[in-house]
Amino acid sequence: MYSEKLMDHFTNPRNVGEIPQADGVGEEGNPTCGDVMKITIKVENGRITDAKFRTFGCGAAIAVSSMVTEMVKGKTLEEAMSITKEAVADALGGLPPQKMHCSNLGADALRLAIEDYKKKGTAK
Amino acid sequence: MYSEKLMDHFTNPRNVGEIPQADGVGEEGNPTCGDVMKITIKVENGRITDAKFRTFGCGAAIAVSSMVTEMVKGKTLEEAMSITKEAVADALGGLPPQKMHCSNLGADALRLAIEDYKKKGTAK
Amino acid sequence: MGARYFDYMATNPMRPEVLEAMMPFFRERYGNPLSLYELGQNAKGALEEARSKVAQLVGAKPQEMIFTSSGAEANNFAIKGLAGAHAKKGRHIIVSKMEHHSILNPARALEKEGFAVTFLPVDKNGLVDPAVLEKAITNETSLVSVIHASPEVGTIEPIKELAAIARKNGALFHTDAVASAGYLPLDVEALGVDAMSISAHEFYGPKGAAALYLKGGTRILPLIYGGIQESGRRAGTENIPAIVGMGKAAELTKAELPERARRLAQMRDRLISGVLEKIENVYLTGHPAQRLPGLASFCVAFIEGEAMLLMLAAKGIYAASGSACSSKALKASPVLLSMGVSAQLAQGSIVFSLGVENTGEDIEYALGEFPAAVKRLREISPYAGGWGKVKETDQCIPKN
Amino acid sequence: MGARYFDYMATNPMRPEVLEAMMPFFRERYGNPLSLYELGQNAKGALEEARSKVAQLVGAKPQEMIFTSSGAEANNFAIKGLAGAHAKKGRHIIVSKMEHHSILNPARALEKEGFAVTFLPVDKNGLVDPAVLEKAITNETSLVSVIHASPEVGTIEPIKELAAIARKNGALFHTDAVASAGYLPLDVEALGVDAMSISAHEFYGPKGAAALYLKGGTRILPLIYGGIQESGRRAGTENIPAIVGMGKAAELTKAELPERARRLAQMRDRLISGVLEKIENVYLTGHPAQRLPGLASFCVAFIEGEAMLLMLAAKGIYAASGSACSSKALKASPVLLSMGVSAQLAQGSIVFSLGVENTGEDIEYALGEFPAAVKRLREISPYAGGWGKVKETDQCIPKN
Ligand SMILES: Cc1ncc(COP(=O)(O)O)c(C=O)c1O
Ligand SMILES: Cc1ncc(COP(=O)(O)O)c(C=O)c1O
Repeated sequence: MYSEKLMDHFTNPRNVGEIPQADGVGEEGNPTCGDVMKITIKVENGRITDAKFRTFGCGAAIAVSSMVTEMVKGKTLEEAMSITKEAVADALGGLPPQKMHCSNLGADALRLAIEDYKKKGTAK
Repeated sequence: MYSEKLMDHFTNPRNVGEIPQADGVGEEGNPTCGDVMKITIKVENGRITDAKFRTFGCGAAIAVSSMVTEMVKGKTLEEAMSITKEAVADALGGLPPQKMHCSNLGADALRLAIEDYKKKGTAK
Repeated sequence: MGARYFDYMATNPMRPEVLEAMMPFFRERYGNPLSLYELGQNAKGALEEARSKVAQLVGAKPQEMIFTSSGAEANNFAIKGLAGAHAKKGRHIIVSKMEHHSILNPARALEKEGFAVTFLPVDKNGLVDPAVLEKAITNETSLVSVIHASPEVGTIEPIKELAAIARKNGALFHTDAVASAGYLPLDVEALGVDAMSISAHEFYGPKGAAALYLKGGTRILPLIYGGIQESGRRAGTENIPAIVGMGKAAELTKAELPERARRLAQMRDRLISGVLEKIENVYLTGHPAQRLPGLASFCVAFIEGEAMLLMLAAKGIYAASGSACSSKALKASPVLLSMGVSAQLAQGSIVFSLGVENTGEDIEYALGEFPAAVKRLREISPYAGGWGKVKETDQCIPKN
Repeated sequence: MGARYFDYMATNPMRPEVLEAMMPFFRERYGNPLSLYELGQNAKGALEEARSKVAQLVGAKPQEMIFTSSGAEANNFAIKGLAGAHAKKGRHIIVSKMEHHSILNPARALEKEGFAVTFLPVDKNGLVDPAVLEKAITNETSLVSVIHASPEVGTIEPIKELAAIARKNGALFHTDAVASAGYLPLDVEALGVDAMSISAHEFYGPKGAAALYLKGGTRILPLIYGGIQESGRRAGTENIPAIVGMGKAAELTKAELPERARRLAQMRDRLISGVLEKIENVYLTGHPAQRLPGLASFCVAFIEGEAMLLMLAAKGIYAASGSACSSKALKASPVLLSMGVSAQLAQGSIVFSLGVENTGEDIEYALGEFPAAVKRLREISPYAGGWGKVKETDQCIPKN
């Protein structure tokens, strides 16, 4: 069902945790639906220097979170904003159709974290 | 499906044929239904001394005809009239339920032959 | 078994390669395809591999094949499921009089539920005339189902022409190809059908596996509701060993079909000409040319089918009869009657269906024994000299 | 397979004796039971012998058992066939919220056809209260169907009491015993049911064979119409190898049941107490005592079921989750929700179903690995410290 790449990100998830005093926080999903992703990012000079996640969800959700946090590191905010669910799924070697919503969640949580950073920036 | 006894009467039917100048002739059934039995009998002093058959029909129909003609030989007319379809079926070691109508036909054809004899007798 | 089997239309012995393919799935690879651990995913992989092999046999895409447990289930699924899902178009369906019980009886069940059903007549060779379909079809017709080839008389129907008429009228077209798969090349695209039933045990595959081809995008109501197996269209834990066997049987059939058909047609022709030559008052049933390779079907006058079968079985010849000896009503075969065969002649139906294990020697053996069996039974029959005063009656009303 | 299988409710590996019993029927004794020559009659004999063995497993008469291809088919047959045949009594049926999809979904299909369907609520242990049935049943109720035991939470329903209420009200009573056969003694007379479904692959028999017990004299509409197989109630060439295997599996089960159940209950109890002891915030689901031997089911807070399954699978532990990871909607298990489990907790469902091949050592291995897997996932979860501000919502509306 799952690719080797995905299983690797599930069994050895990268970037698990929460960045203390994160620059941006994004949370998407609902535990009653079975998936919640919380992504925290650190931003320096318009670039994401660190990203961590905590996820409640299935294997695909955890792997997506791991992959998304890997993918964004070192990217500019614009580059990060343009990461699509397809790009995440591809990076994991594909997702079964019924799991595509997980990569959606990952991209959404990331976007929310970036928006949160921007909002805070504006507020400062 | 069929007992050994029945198969014996089917593969080696007794009394096949037609008695010339028979004393009684009975025919029952319809080829469009798949079964026709024609029984001819010879009667002497109120006893059936010979019986023959010709049958169009399934294995059970042929075996029933063979058995009925065997059973009546030497019997008085009353005894012969009282041969039931169950007696014929039993003598063959039983019949499958969907074939019970065959023993019916056998008993009926015999009865018609006896009635034919009696009618002829009355007519004489 | 010293016997010679001439009843391949009843069922086939499985090919050894098929059994071999199935074996690992009984005790080792026994997982449920819905389970996400390796044992389950392994079963899922085998399921999908089999699906694509079966699809190839009929020229379909894998996702267009829905596995069922039997040809009868596939036929019921098609008739009830398509008529049910497309009732908005209209509540009229058309089936031919050549159909198998597993088409006729669900059609009759729909009739009781208020559907109108037309039973298309056939000509003396068992052919459905496209012009007759053209007349019967209406705006309300949602579904037409015509058998691909008859297991009883061998006639191959003009499916392509019939399907085109259905399409033109916006009706779906299903064909029961259970008797054809294994004997005739099948191509759903070339035929232009929307649905097609095939059954593995008719082409040296296992009992318990069959399939309905359903053209992509065609709506159908499930016959068996429940879980998400078969994309939610057929519930029940998949019978993986049987499905894997069906895949293997499909693969073998696809590869061997032309040679199989050539051999069978040769043996069939020898059997037909031998029987017609050696026995008087015997009639070939079905179309003389447009017929299944391997199917030799006759009506023998003045005697009855079951008695012939028993007589032949005693000589180690296993054949079948359309005289419906297995049916309780003991009525003559509806297929033969619909072709205009008289009820009494229809009683003398006998069908030899040949398969890969038959040899020319089997045919010669049958040709030696069959005339003797007929002679024997005619000696017993009151009609040895002819039907005499028997009148044609349309129907037999059993006495008890 | 070094793996330890704890998913016997998904399917079982066949017993070697079962495969052995089946083997001759694939290639040698391949006849069709409707054929009257020896090869066919031999198959017929095997069919009837299997029927009587399967009947004995549930205390029925052989002629009361109708073979089907799966438990799902038997359930659909019962629901649609009995509701359809007894619609004159009324067009109301009752099923419980504990039912398998293959009961719920045909019931919903009947609803679309104009039947009224009551879905009986259950208590927090998953029990159907007879008083609740008493209130729901009316003069119009033709059929009540309640699962014998749940494969998801193990709860055994008070079938005898429920069936008595149905009888008193002139309604038929069906029970889905697919998850029970093989684990619990079944006696249709003692239970007082009119119909019961069982499936061979749940008691070490083959896939492709199952049966509906139908009390003598009870009318039913076929689900699969066609020929005269199964006394005209289920058409399709009989899957003799699978049916023979089911007979053998029934025979073994009948003989071994008490000892099997004793062993399984022991292992189950050890697993349950171990899990509850070693893991915090974990809840046993289903009835604490009145439950299937061999079924240990839990909800683990703060993490999700599929992730647990994958984590365990990586350690060679094969279990299942009621969190419906296989379902496209990704909704929480309806059974758990109907028992009042919150939607987020229901996501953490995990089910270990034990079988004859499990050993005490398997249990200890699972008890070693399971807490570690939970710990791992909780480290990843945002809810490690509790649900926090999550509100109970009745339903999850997926975003896309
Ligand atoms: C309670 C219950 N009913 C019905 C079924 C369906 O049976 P089958 O898998 O034979 O279709 C299952 C399947 O596991 C089940 O657990
Ligand atoms: C033409 C045709 N359709 C359907 C069937 C039923 O198929 P199955 O035996 O797989 O149920 C048969 C059976 O022999 C058949 O010949």
